Amino acid sequence: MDFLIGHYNYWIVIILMMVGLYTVISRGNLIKKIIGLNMFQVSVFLLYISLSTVEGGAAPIITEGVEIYSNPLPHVLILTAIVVGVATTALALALVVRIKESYGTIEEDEIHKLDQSL
Amino acid sequence: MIIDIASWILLLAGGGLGIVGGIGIHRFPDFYSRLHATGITDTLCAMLILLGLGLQAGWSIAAFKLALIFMFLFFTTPTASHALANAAAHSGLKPKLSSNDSDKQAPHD
Amino acid sequence: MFVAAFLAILLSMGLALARALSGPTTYDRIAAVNMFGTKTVLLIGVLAFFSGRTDLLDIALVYALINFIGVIAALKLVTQGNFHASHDDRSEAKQGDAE
Amino acid sequence: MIDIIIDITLLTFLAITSVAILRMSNLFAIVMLFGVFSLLSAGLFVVMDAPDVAFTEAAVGAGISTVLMLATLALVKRQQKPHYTEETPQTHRPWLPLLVVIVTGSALVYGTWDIPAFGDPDAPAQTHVARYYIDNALQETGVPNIVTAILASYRGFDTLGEVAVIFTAAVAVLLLIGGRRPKSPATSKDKESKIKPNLILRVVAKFLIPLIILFALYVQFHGDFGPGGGFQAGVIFSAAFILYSLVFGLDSAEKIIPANWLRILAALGLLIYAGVGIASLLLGENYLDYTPLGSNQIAGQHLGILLVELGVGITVAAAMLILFFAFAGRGRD
Repeated sequence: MDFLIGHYNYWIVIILMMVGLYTVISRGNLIKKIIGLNMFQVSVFLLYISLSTVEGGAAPIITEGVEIYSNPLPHVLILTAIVVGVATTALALALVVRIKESYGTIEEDEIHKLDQSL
Repeated sequence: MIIDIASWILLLAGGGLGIVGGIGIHRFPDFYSRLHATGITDTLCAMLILLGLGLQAGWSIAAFKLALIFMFLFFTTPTASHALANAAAHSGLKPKLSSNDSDKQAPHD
Repeated sequence: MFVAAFLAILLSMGLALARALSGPTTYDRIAAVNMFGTKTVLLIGVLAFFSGRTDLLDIALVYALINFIGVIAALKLVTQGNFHASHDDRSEAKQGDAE
Repeated sequence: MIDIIIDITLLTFLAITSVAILRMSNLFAIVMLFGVFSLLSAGLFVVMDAPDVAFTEAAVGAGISTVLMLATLALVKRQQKPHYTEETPQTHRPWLPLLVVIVTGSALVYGTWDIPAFGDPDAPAQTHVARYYIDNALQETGVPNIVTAILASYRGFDTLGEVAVIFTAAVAVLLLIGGRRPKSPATSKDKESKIKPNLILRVVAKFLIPLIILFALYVQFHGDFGPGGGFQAGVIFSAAFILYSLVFGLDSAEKIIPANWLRILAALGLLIYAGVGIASLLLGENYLDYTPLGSNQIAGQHLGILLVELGVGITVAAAMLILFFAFAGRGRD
């Protein structure tokens, strides 16, 4: 039981990661692919934060009378990664908008067909 | 002590209302009745829980922040419900009036 | 006593999530997501007092605000079909939506 | 015990949501569910004692990225039938991807057997550099929020890079879809006044926006002592203007903050950050070592962190607004 509880986080992270990966490689819609990438990204965030947690620990803000803090380093890495993630997602979405404008579709297979017919 | 009990009662009442709203949004037959279930219970549930927490906080910065959250929720939840209902009504979504009306009127999905 | 509040909030979150997953109309989903957001705010609020770290209330505050913006944005897309609000587009989008 | 229950429940919700997103074909519903997904993950960050991360995820995931995705949907569905109502049926064969995913997933699950249990205080991740930060951050920088201390001081170089990435992404989005400015502001203004905007929404928005901006400033300058900092404040600040633009129309929002100001501001924030580094170079220390900026180490670090966070906040706020305006203004002509 302890093993189960102690590793539940990681297993869910792996499930999310795999669902994200599956969305990216199996779905043809470009927006859905981007959402899949984002799910993958969030699962990595969760993995980092899970690793940073310490049992009985507090948030890493120094306060009187608190001895155990969770690990602040992954927090820093993930905090910046989230904001960078949204910026890069926006870039991907902008590319989708441009693809839509030039091809008239955001389905991967239709884009391939259009490419081949040129 | 009395404050503690009062705050527990408020928390419990808020939680109970939350469940009621949850059941409402899950079980009611059409969008407007569902909105009715959530829109109303949500606001009161949030208010009761925040009040309960406020009693725990006493006069402190935490109580001030709770008051702010309270105020935001107090304004935003009904506004969002109103805007939603407004948008749904304008888009032609009809309330389900009798039981043999199906969900086919939904303009989306 | 916090435990009871937690469980109640989690339960109603689950019910709202079920509606967001199944919701036949778009508006159902938006309403469910809005309710889910409110419940998240409450969950974090209760958590802040449960763990005695009232700093966490800041996060609940952000949620209360951002959730509203998300709902308004979703509504705007559904009713107007674009984000720059000009009248012609609105009527056109409505016709499109009615199909 | 109860936090474990919350943790497990939220994680389960998260897994359910992700599978639902995978199976669903209505793009609009997917984006709404992705909003729920971010809310849930942010809730989890709170449960796992990472308030700063939760803060950022709350503001970014539930706010900005949902809004950007909705804006993209609005652009993508134009011309044809509304694209967010239907997705073309799947033509790929799902078996090969499924096999790949199952094999990879099993390998990863096998790997978890060696990971120390969740919350183990003796895990390798807790015993090395993290100890140093927790023990020394307050003495060396005078900032109680260790996350801010690491973000702005110990790992200042890394953060500079991240801010540069955000700036670059904003520039790239502008290059891709930033063009096509409105041609006739007069007519569009007439049109806008014709729309009957929701009165209640307008009043509530007018009341909320100053509070959001005030709160953003609080988050910006309170970041040394509590959860918060430049990244979060920047996002919240931009959220205020996004709300304004959603309720009152894009044109009126662009009147308040003209697009070229935003570009200047985005560059300015990055320049402030880099400038602090150069100032410390000129004062005879390493790049981004703030000690010589003040009379003693604590004062110098404090000033440096404050300036750097300010730079981050300005760039992030401007970049997010640039992104939003680029998406919202696309196709307006």
